[in-house]
Amino acid sequence: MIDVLLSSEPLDVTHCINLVRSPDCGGIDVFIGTVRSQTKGKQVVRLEFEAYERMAVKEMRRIARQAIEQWPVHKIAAHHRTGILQVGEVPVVIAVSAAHRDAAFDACRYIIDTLKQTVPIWKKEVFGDGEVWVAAHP
Amino acid sequence: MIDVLLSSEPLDVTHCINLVRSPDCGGIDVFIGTVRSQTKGKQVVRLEFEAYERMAVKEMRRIARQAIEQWPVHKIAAHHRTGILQVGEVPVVIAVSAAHRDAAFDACRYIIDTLKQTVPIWKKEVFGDGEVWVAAHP
Amino acid sequence: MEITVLAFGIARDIFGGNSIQIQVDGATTGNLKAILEQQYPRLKELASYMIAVNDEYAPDNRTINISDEIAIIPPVSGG
Amino acid sequence: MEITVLAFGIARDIFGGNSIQIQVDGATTGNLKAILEQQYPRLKELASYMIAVNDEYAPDNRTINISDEIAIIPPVSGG
Repeated sequence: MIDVLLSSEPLDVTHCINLVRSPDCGGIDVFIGTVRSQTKGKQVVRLEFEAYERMAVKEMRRIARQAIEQWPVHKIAAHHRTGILQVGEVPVVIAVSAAHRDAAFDACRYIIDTLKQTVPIWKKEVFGDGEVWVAAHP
Repeated sequence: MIDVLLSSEPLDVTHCINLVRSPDCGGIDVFIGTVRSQTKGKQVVRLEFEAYERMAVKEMRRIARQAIEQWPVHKIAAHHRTGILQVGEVPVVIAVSAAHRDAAFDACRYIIDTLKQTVPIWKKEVFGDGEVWVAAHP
Repeated sequence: MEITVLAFGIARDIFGGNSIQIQVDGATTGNLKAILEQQYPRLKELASYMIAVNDEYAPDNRTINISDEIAIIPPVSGG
Repeated sequence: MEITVLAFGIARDIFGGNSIQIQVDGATTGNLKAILEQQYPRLKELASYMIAVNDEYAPDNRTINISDEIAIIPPVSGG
């Protein structure tokens, strides 16, 4: 089971966990991204996320399918925010359930690592004195 | 910050996550153990957890301190159940927050792996036709 | 033929809008990149960028058809 | 001197209770193990077991004092 969501509304971590719970599973690994108050020593006012929505959802599904092929995991929820996020808010939740915990850890980490490399979502960091598209320039 | 709990009441996953949230953190990794309906093909009726309580709490704290020494993580919550658990219930929750996700993943996995090796908690699997203390015999 | 190129993130800032119309003929994605870089030299300052065709990353030798949905994908930074 | 040994998990089943009283004199944890195994031979069937002294795992050469809290720790299986 794969559940992918791209949403402009706050993500519901408990809902993500419940989506992957199963009597066949001994463990769930959950990664929750949170907006940090600072980056490289500069105070962050807010983040703005924008996505190429249809492609982003497709790419998130592809990554989740790859994880299911590579590890014996049961269910995956991958939810990502768009729009404006304040410090402490949650841009991403990845929840993975498996019979055994190693597979859940490996798959969850693979999904967030790969999502950050390939899913067409862009993050703008807004500071008091300017803003920057993260990773845009060398 | 380390928050350790051994409890005969149901664990609260959301509470564990909220305990480790921080504006200094970019990510939280959470491991949630869940009771599987079967083990080695046998149907599980319930699990019974018992602990050497004072030593278990001490050992859980020791493991969390080791994790904080080894990885740049901010806050750790390690909660474990005692008593009778039905299929689907949660014996353990480990939540770890960090500025960067790699540390959160590594520390969370270290804590659950080490907890399973050293914390004096014992699990009895109860089947329809008998029961067994897990790992007791070779 | 005239195609639409969708733009996101910093590419939207560079194009000055979330899409541009551009004239290409029998072009590959590689040709398109060259044309875009000529018209929008700031693209060359990016760490990297890709072209997506119909919601998938495309190699440089992909031929562009009139019915394709084309997007420019600057370095992603989700999560 | 007579000490109390706390028992958990399968050790409780083997001892028939959650503690036993046992007579040891100037003993180490290693001596205690030998005495316990003589009186409760099923301990030798376990995958392993440890002795904890005052809430900490103790090596076999740890001397046992009358004020120590002693526990037998069969293979753990939490999580």
